[in-house]
Amino acid sequence: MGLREYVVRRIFQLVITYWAFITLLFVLFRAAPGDPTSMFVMDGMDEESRQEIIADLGLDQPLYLQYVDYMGQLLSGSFGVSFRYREPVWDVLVIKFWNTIFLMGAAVICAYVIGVLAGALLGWWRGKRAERVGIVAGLMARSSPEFWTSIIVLSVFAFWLGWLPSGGMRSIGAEMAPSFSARYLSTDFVYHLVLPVMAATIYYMATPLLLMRNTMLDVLKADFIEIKKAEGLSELTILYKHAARNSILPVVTMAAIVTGTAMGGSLVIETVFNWPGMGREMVEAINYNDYPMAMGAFFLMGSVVIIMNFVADLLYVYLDPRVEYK
Amino acid sequence: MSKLELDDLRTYYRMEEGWIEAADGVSLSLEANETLGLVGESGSGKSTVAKSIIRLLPDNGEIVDGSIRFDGEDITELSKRELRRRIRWKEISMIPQSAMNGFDPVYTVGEQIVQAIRTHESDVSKAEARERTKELFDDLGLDEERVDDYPHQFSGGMAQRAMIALALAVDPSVILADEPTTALDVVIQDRILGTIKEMQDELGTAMVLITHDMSVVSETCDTIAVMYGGRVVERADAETIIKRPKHPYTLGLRNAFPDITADSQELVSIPGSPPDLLEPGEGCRFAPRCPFAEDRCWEETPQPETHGDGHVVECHRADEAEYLRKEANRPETWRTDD
Amino acid sequence: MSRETQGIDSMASDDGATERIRALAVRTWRTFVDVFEGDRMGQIGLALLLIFALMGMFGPWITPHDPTEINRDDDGSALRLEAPSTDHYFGTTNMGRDVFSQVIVGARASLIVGTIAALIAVTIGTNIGLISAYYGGWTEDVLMRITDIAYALPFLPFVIVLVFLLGPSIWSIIIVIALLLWRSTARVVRSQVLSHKERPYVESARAVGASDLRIMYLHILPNVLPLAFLYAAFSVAWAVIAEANVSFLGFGDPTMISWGQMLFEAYTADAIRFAWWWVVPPGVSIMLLVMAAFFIGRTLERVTNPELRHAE
Amino acid sequence: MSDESVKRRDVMKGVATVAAVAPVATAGCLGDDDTGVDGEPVEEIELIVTTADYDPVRYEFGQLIADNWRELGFDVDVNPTAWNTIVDTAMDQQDFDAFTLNWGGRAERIDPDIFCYDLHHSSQTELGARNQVNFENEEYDEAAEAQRRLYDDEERREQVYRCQEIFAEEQPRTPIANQEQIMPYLADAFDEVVTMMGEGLMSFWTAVDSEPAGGNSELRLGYPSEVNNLNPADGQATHDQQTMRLIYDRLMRINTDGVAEEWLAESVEEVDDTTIEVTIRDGQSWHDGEELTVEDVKFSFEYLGEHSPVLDAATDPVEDIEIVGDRTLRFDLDEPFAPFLAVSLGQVFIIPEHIWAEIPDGMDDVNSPLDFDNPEPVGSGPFQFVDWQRDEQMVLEANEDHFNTPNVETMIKVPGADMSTLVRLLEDEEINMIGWVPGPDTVNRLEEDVDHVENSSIEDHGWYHINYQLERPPFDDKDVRHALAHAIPKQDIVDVVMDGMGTVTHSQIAEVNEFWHNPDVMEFGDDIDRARDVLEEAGYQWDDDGRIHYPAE
Repeated sequence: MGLREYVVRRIFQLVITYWAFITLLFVLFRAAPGDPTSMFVMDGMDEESRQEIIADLGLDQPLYLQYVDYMGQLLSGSFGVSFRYREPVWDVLVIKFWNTIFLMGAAVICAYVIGVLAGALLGWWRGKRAERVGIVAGLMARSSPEFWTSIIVLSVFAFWLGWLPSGGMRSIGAEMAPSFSARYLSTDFVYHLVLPVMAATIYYMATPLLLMRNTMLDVLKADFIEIKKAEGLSELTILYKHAARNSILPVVTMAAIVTGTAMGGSLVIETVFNWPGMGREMVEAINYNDYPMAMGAFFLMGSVVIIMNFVADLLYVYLDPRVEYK
Repeated sequence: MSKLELDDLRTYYRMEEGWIEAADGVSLSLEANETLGLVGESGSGKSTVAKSIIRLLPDNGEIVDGSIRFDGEDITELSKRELRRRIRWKEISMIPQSAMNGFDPVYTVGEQIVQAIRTHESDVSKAEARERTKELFDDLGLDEERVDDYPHQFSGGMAQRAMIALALAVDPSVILADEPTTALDVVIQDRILGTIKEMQDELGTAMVLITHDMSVVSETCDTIAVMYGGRVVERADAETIIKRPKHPYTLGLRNAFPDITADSQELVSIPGSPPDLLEPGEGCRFAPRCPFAEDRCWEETPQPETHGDGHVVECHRADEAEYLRKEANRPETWRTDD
Repeated sequence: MSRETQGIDSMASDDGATERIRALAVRTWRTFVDVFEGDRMGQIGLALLLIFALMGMFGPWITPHDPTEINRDDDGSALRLEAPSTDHYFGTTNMGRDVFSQVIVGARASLIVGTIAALIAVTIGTNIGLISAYYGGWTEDVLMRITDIAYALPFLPFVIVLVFLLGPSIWSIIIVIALLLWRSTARVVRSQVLSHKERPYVESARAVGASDLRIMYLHILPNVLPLAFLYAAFSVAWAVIAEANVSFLGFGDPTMISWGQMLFEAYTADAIRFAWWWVVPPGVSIMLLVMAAFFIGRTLERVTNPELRHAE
Repeated sequence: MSDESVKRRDVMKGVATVAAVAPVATAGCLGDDDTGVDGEPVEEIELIVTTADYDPVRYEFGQLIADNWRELGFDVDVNPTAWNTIVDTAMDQQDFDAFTLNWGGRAERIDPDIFCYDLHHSSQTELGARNQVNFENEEYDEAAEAQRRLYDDEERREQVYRCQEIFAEEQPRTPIANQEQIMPYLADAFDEVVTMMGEGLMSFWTAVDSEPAGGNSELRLGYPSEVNNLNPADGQATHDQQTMRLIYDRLMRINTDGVAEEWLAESVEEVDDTTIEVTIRDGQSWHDGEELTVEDVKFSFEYLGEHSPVLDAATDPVEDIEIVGDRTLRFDLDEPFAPFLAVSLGQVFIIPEHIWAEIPDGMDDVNSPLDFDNPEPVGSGPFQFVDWQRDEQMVLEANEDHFNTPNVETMIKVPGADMSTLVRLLEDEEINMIGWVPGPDTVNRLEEDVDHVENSSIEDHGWYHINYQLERPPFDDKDVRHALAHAIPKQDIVDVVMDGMGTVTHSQIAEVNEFWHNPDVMEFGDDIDRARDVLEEAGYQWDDDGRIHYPAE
């Protein structure tokens, strides 16, 4: 099978997966109890008004009509209007999406860079005390849920040392930068980014670290490593240019899964660090029964995962010249 | 002064249960341009010897005694750094058993040879190194264009040629060839061995050819050393070993391969399995499998003794060689009771 | 040939089945013992798990205080945020509840979620892997597409949405976690079964006319069980973390004390700033329990992958 | 009184029938000899409380109450329930035995009408309405209706007092406590901080009248959730309204004393019982520079009356609006409605006709006014909208042309994911005020350890209470309600659960709401022995296990 055919087939699978995912979303949220008005009953709304709002949101329509509506909306690139914000979901999420991507993207990249490099080193140090310590540290990091690492880094770097801000994405009152790049490249932004990224990195690092070490053990047994040593190459060259490069395939495939975990982790990290992202929005949307918003956030998170899976598959082909397209 | 001289080399592996005496008192020497065949079953310690020379022992392996002299200098004393910069590949390179696995699968063969050249000759530019690689390919009968191919795109034989190109890339004085042809079919084996020989003559490189295959060494080598259970049981020039071996193990090995002598038509293998080298204690290590073993063979370790011109044998009954040879030619000798 | 390459099966006849399974059990048990004997981390994992299991089982009887009771001093006012003392080993919460007792009782929620969710997930995953690999064709296509879709769902958001829909109870948390967690088991079991499917013992079983079910569950399954155990250990770890996350976000079972819930309460009461004793014990407990599962998993990995046994 | 007792007897008969039918089959073995009492055991009581994370106070006092009730021999099952579910089942479907609730003290609720009429009048008992407990009492209804008709505050107060008396005597709900609203701010940032009952630092007057200290010109107000939207027709959430009232004016405002005073209206005159004449201030303009006219006011009442579900109730009494002068208009009411000034004029936003007349018809993709997200609200209020980055900050700027220009130049509203992130921001001096009550422990810590933070404090007129489903036994028996109320450890709840930051209450009108609060009603609570006596006198009995039984027939 040629590369092109492989890609086409993979895209076809992508479409199927997407459709199933979207339908599942619909089913999930329409089965949900409560409606968006229940949060505000105590604020002074009466029953008649509630019914009015429910009708206004189209929630009194038969389910199949709602489904058709929903698919039509999605195809035209709309997530509908937020029950809570009265604003198109996409308009709200487009900003938060990037906020989350910058946060979790930075975390996953840091986790991968550190995890892969350190994991390779652990493999190289097979049998040494340092390896043992590294493994235990890795397992410890992986055993600490994000909120726990968040609480720890927060206590140390924000409360105790006072080096870094304890939350938020920007200093309050700062003028809102008009351009995309100015928003995300300012020192203020980076200053606020460090702590949540650190908390997330500690957790996500463990997977590439341990996986890298495991595959390294296999690769290090390969003949060519011995030859490279015999060639007189430096240890660093062998470790990173050859051994690590050969071990990275499964780790790359795992990236899609780590990204998925990170999307979920954004719920926790963003809540603890008061980060205006998609994850926090999603938690709030659920609490407020704002289904279009929760669906939109869920959809975007799922999309990131689906696309990462797709990219990982293609990357796999690129990274391993031996791979056959099947 | 020999190019490479091993004196009483002892390389052991540390295990939880004790030491594995993988190479136990190995003495060998190799002159410039000479080819030494190191023959033995798997587990005989021949690979351990090769790995000791280039110091690629696993973490639990240790040269506990003896010396390895290269141009008179004991390279067991060298630091890793010196070893890497002065000895490895520049002086001693190697050809592994399976060339396909000897190359990193994710880089082209050319890239890897260029890297080897530039590691040791830092003044060579990438382009120059690439030119040299192409020349080597040409010399070895490979299409120049194939330097840009990945290892998996080569056939076994071609990969082995490419490996030879890699081994010769920085013009070493010794090549350790560890079973360089076992993975290939017979016709290609011959061709590859021919090529190696040719290149070796042309460049004046010495070679240690490690194999379990008597027929290979008989054609290629100047001298042959036969290893069993971590010891060199017999060594001499090729002709002597082929025609007039004295050690029962060599006799047995001879029977296991065709075309070495016309004497025996039937291929007979040596019954039993290689010895356990975990602290083996006294006694000849071949005794359990030797059809000629006597009581003393079980009790005393035979020491190397020279019989004639450089013919060194470790056997209590080496003096009875004529008789042993005759007996050994009879297949029944090697049959066990069942 | 080693056991791993050959498959634990040479008899295809009916009368051998029970005996074979008994032999397999004995052998597997021995391997487990062997592997754990040589592995400090695995032993630590088992020890920790045992401690937590005891806490989970006997928690309500061994707590020094009722974990939901508001402790008061002599004049009736609540002992709020008492630092650790001999009376309250881990101090008290802002409502004067005994943290130590809560930690002990909290083990139960984590253990229930961890073990049951993992069990369900691995059962589903193993079956899907087994069936899809064994039958191949469209069965495999469909099942693997479903697995792909399961992989497309971001774990925590999915769990939270579903727990919200099903109502916040420990059982819905378990079901929802299991509903996604099977995916990794399905994939690895499938690839393992694919390799077993072609082996001689399966062929011969088929030759003597064993039914598909029989071949799948009596012949192939025992060979992939160690792998299933391994994934069960990992699943326990993931499930415990998931439960903690769900509770921390406030979607946990409100009628049950769990470590995640304790941390959530401590966090929202801002206790990180003034009552470390309320924050550290549940956090460390989660970490230790999950670590125990990972340690055990690592050791089990050597049962399934003998190469690793020699590598270290 | 006699009507009531008749009714109760009917209900009791019903219960007795049920009780007689159900256990008849087992009567033989479960006979009186076994239990030593005659009546049937009282049913299990399910006490629904919020989850600990939604509101720890309600969750906690639910447990304390249950403990005491159990001591009385009741079988109590405490059921922490998600807020959504409470709304659906308990509040909408009225499907509950007892549940805990808190009416927050909003400025509009200082007027006693909602707590007297909406919550307890017998006309409000249908599903979804606010008299979920099904309290029906003719005498009470009379008083509740009367207070609506009386424009004279003194006369009206008498009726409000009467409502409170009957309410206390009947105990359809047991008030427990008013929370003390302690909200922190940065001491250095303000010379004077204005606070208000029920709303604390979230009040309108805090934003407008607080005096910033030299060098500071900003009010940075943190709140633990984000504004949903700034659509004056929507505004379901209190927080939305609290934000919009800074941008949009109202004709009246409720001042810090809880009294409605003229705001955009220059004068308000009761022409007669059902006619109110309002004259608006001269020379007011919208934030976009357009002049604010009396037509805008008329439009606002009509438009919001038609489209806004939330302001529906406020505009309901209005039958007709008539413009009678350049700045004057008349509201004709269907019937006399005393709370009109506070509840209606004080609540309906005045919105610009030149913008809202186009909505939804002039917009693409907007089907109803509720769908409009109103991205750049134009009002006439003391603050004008500048910018909003959702979940980061909302920037408002003082309207220099307003008749009551705020003392700060800028107001930044900062949402937090939760209280702890806000307290962190306050300590880091990123914000200088929080409009929500932190937990007691945080309050103590801020008080003791953090020098630059000060706490403002005021009582809430909102009330924590417990509701009984009067249609279900045993709550249909007033004696039981009395006993249950006596058994509630109100003081303990304030001391332990609220760490002293609250006040025990016995009425639906809080003490802090001085003018309307009736200090002289029946008091319950903190007396288990009395509770037992009440039950005993009513003929209830306890079996050997201590379980309570209905009186013998």
